[in-house]
Amino acid sequence: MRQHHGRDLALAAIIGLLVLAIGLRAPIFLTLRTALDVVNDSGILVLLVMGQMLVLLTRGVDLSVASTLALTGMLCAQAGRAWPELGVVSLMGLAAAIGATLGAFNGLLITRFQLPAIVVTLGTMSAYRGAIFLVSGGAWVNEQHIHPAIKALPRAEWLGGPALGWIALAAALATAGLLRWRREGRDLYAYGGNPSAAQVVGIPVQRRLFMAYTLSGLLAGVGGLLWVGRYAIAFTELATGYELTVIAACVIGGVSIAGGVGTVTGAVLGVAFIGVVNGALPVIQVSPFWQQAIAGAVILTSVALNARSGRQHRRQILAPQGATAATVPPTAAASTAPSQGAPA
Amino acid sequence: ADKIALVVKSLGIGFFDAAHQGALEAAKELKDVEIIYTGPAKATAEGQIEVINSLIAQGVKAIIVSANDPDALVPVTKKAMQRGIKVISFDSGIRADGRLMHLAPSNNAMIGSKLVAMAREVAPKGGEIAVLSATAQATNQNTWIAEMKKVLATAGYADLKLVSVVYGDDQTDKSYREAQGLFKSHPNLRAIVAPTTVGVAAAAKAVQDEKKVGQIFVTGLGLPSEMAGHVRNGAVKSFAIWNPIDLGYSAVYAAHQFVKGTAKGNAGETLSLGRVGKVTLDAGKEAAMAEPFTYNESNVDRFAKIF
Amino acid sequence: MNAFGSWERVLLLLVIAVYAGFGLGIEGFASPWALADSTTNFSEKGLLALAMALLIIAGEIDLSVAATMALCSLAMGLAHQAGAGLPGLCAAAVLTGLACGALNGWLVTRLGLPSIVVTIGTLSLYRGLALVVLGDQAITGYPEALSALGNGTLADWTGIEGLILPNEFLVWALAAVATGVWLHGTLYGRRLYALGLNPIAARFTGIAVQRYRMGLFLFAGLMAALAAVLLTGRIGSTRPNLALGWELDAITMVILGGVAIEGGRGSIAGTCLAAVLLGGFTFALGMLNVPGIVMSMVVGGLLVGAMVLPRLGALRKPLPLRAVLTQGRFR
Amino acid sequence: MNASPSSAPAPLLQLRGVHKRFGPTHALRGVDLTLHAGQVLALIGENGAGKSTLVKTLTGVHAPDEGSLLLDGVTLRLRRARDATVAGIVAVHQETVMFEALTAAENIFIGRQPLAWGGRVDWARMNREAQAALDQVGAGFAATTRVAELSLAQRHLIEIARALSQQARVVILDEPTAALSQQEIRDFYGIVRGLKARGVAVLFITHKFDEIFAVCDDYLVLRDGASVGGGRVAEATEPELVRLMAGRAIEQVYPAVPAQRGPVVLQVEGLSHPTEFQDVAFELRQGEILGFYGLVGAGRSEAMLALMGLNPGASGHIRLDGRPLPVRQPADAITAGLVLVPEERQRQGAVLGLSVRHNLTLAGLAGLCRGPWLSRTRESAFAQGLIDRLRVKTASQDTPLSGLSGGNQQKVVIGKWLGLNPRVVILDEPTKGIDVGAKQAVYELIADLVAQGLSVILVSSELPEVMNLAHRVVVMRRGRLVAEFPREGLEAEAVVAAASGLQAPPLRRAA
Ligand SMILES: Nc1ncnc2c1ncn2[C@@H]1O[C@H](COP(=O)(O)OP(=O)(O)OP(=O)(O)O)[C@@H](O)[C@H]1O
Ligand SMILES: Nc1ncnc2c1ncn2[C@@H]1O[C@H](COP(=O)(O)OP(=O)(O)OP(=O)(O)O)[C@@H](O)[C@H]1O
Ligand SMILES: [Mg+2]
Ligand SMILES: [Mg+2]
Repeated sequence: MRQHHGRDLALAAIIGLLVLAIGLRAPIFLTLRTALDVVNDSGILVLLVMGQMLVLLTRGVDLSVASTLALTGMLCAQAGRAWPELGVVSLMGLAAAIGATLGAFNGLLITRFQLPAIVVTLGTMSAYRGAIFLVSGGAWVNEQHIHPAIKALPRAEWLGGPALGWIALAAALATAGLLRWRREGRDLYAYGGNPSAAQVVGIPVQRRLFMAYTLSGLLAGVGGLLWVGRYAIAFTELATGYELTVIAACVIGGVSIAGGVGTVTGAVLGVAFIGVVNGALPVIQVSPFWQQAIAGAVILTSVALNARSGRQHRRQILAPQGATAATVPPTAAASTAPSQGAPA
Repeated sequence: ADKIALVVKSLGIGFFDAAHQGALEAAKELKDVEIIYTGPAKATAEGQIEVINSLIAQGVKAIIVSANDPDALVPVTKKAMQRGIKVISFDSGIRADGRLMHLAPSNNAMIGSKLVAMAREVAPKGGEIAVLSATAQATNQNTWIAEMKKVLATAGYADLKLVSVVYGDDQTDKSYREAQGLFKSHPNLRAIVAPTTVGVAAAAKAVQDEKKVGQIFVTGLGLPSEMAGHVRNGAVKSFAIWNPIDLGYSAVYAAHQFVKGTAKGNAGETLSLGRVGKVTLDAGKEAAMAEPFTYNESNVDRFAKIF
Repeated sequence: MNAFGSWERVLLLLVIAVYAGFGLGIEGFASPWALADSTTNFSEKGLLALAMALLIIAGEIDLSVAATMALCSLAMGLAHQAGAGLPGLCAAAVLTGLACGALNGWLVTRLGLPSIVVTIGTLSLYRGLALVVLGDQAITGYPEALSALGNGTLADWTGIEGLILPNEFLVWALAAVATGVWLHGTLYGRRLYALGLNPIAARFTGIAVQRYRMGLFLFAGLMAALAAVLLTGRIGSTRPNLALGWELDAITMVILGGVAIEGGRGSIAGTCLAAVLLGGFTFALGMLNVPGIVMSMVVGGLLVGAMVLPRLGALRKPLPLRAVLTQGRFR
Repeated sequence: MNASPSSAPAPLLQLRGVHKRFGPTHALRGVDLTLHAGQVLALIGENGAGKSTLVKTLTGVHAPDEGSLLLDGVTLRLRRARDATVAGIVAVHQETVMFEALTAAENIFIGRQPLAWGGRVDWARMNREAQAALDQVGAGFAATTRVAELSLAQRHLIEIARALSQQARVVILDEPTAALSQQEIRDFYGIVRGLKARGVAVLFITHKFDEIFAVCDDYLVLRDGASVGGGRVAEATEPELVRLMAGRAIEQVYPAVPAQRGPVVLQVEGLSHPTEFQDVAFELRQGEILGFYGLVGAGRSEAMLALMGLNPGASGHIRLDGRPLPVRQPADAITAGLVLVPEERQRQGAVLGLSVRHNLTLAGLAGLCRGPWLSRTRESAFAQGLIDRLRVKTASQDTPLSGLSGGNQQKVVIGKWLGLNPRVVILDEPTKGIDVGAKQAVYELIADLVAQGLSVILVSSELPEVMNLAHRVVVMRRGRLVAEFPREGLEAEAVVAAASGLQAPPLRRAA
């Protein structure tokens, strides 16, 4: 874990420098307003990244998050339109339940049938997306039909801070707590580090995997409700391709695709990095055509740096430098101390 | 009944759904017409080609398409025409050699000047305006932006300054972020012109969330049903759109005349479009319908119920 | 490792069932014209799938293939603007494809990065570069020769009327046979399986692991270039969003074809059958006017179903298909 | 056929008629076993006899197809690994079961961490208790150390500490000493005796006879999945055990090695690596076996990898038949006739998912092809030849290698090189974890090879092996060659002393 601190600090420093550099070009970027925008913009991403991180820790991947988000968002928007009397709590509960169900379905396929996660979620990514079209008939749910409670939620201010920020913080803290203080969380690290060993020491592997996918779905579902509220619209193509952003944030944040490695701090920093870059590009008026290329370059650089820092140090078999001088080298010892007697 | 296919950029877009309504209306009037409403999963030319291939195999009588790429569809629509299928484009056109006619919802110059006029309405004393477009490749968007620039260059608009063109890729979150970016980089911004339905809604939402209602106005092309809320809360004073129902309706009428052989697709030819009236093909075998219709507080709620 | 195992047999039955079923059920599906057209639904994607199959068998993956196609097409566009003819266009595409593959390969072999992460990055990068260069423009007006290549059929150059198989299909079929023979008939192919199953042991056995990996990424670049030439010829236009999302279609073909995502198992025959199956199936759904998004939903379900079904059989007591299915590659 | 201890009333653990099949393999055929409190029972048998499978059924990893398990005379059904732990049956498995990214303490308590209020993991208590368990097994490192930083032997200690800390009533040790040094093994005996004294029943699986005689009370022999004999260790002799295991008598474990040696084949000079070894230099003659002895972690394996071009960062000069041999990658060495049977069989040597045939032909594939084309007939003939020659126990050539027992896997891994007719074979711990019968086969193979004029480098941590086979023995310690002994007059004490650095004997070059 100690190595990770170094990595997180480096990433935080890079983000800091980036903010300063952007601020030099466009001072408006250094305002509180911008900070709030970045927080608001990153809030939903944090939710999804937390879920994805749990899954990545188990050597899996959840490609269906964006579709889960959109399907849940659409269903909640429709529920809100159909039953205006629903309150924010029940809507939130509904979103969590729908998301968790979709995630659990992934988990079921993966654990019950022992299928590779990447294939299962690739399939459900299309399937959930298609389901949105089926339930909505391709029609949009427009601003005036979005339930006011849904719309109000992402814009609310709690304790003087943006609600999205608080929700993201809560999700991050809950995930951190799970990973640090609960057996279930520790088991995820163990399973990701060595799946067969986890089986042998008696970790209920299937249940843990199921949990990871269910939580990923649940968080994506809540994210869907917030997304629909924030942009006040729901339609089939909502958040297409967002799963790549989610995975990119994890990767930049040092969560290993190979499983077993990653911290909440790192992942949140990964989100912050993406948030800053996304927020800055329009402000410093980089040609919009450059944005995607820059995103790709950032991902590549960060994984390359990751690999560099994470490379296993090899063991030191030879006595370390200083020590060699103290112990007489064997050849020298042999020539200076023949009296110790030859074998035989 | 003759099968006439309406191929749209991708399914799930309110504008095209409304056009579908109009098409159905026309089919009902024409009696012996059956409408197939279809489109690819993603708004790409490759997807539309697959769709058109299967329409050819079905033996439809006519294909009406809104193209994701004016050139890419030409080979396949040529193939369709060789096999006796009448192909016309509507909304977003195909290159002239790949279709019999193009029915433009409105003419590009009209749209350009309409957009500028609406911007002028919220910035009577001049000021900075910006454009929030869809994807950088969208042909119609780019044509309209070019037309806007032409109008802005004329004498009466010297005080309206187009400071930026940004692209929201027809994604809600990106459009929203681009709008926020505009607020920051152009503190004196007066209006955002978004000639795309996703963009105009997202920008209006951003204005509202950033509490800039009354300071920055959003205008552009949008559907009444999608924009009604934003007009009510003041982020949008007015916006425009041609009538998609009429567009779909007219396209089917036009296609039907090709199927019946009464239209040939020669320059100067006049086609009758049922209740909408008549259009005449210009040299490029294009026909434009009317100027876009403007919606504001006074009429938006009425139309929101329709499309 | 088997070139034609039990899963391939199941696929073959499914292909026959789909074509026979829809041929009888949908008027016009069985016409030669429709069948020829239906091949365009999978031919270019099938080229990507061939490379993807090799990569996945060897334990790698390339998500950037479709983005590479966009970049190849862009290179063709630039070459065209510089006045190059057909050979020049092809050369530009191939060089670009190889360059993209080489960058992927370099990042994977030199820096030791997992290919899934690398190619998520290069997917963005390559598409982004196409966007940077093209911006809001499209490149069109390609020479007639290219269009003839992309829209021609066997009849055009053999002169025999009625041979309406599209060039795309022919190129794909040839590439498939060559790849299949290489994978299943030569020692190189065998080594690929060893590499996918245990790269460390493979290296200890003297197999030049990194060279194979690099070669596979180059091959993926080459196939992307080939697909780009054909597609650009077919549609006569280059845009940054060319072939958007095709990498997923290619992966779907490969997985449905019985290649194990964790590497070391699968066949080219399976991949090809899956390509034909998906192509025919989507074409038929298209003729039934099923919306594209629903189609991709069905394909997604098919992908999961194809993997679940054999296991359902294994969990419950004997199902009729069980014997065939459980011996398949999904174990 | 039960091991019956002298004085014990009710058995603690009983297995009755346990059967287990893996597809066509009948791994256990009605095994009976009785274990009493305070008894140390040696479970022995050839590779593939079913020992590890038995352990896995005892610990809930595999469910038996037939038969029952009784604890305190009560039938117990183990559905998962947890159930066994809860019942007090814990195992130290043959493969290390470790989580490298976690600390030693977490590795000991994974899945059963002590909890504080609210179900929180109680880290402080966990670290404390883990430290106590580690101290008990004499591990000299902190419980908060990450496993990635620990050596193989230290990892084994963690596993043992894990078993100890579970308040186990039955402890199963599946070849626990395979990776331990001499000193650590002696400490380990102390631990086993401590368990026995506390009334814990111990099931001890090993291929080393000295261990059986050192710590076990009784023995039970498995052959082909069935128990074929048992009794008190005190009354048994080594040849008897061997006969029971193999079903035949094995008189001579170590074959006679021809004494004559030819000219120098391989010359290594100044082989160095920044952190791992320095100035390794030796010569190898034709028909010679050169023993490389040292304690685990001495750097022998690393040096051998460097010879094969598998250790980036290493430098040095290699000459084969007097000509410089630039080795940049394994293929260079292999084409020149230098091959390596690596230490970590499963990770480095075997392609478990590939069939036996394809593993055997993997290295020599080019020679079995017509041009680039594979030839099925040549391949299977070649594979069958090796299977017969090495007596590989496999259902068929098409069985995946994962379906073979450890020893048979090792035979396949060695076998794949033989078709290449190499000049020099490096064997790194070739008999790690394989039974006497298989060991003897490997030794005979080695003798065979040198008789045919090949040269062998035998890296081994088993002193008897090195002493009985090698023409010369070199000793490595902490990355350096520290001594060299000719075969005649070789003394175990001197070799061990050199390896452990107790004294520094003079470096003698045997001509
Ligand atoms: N998971 C499995 N699948 C198929 N066959 C297996 C499996 N595990 C063990 N076997 C087979 O069961 C038999 C017994 O193997 P086991 O590992 O128990 O032997 P062992 O006595 O522990 O040998 P060793 O001393 O080499 O460790 C072998 O023939 C082996 O091939
Ligand atoms: N700290 C460690 N971390 C990981 N692996 C280790 C560690 N210590 C030892 N090993 C493993 O033990 C093996 C033996 O180490 P090394 O090659 O340095 O010494 P050796 O003299 O060859 O010992 P051996 O008797 O095991 O062959 C290595 O190949 C390595 O896989
Ligand atoms: Mg064993
Ligand atoms: Mg070693």
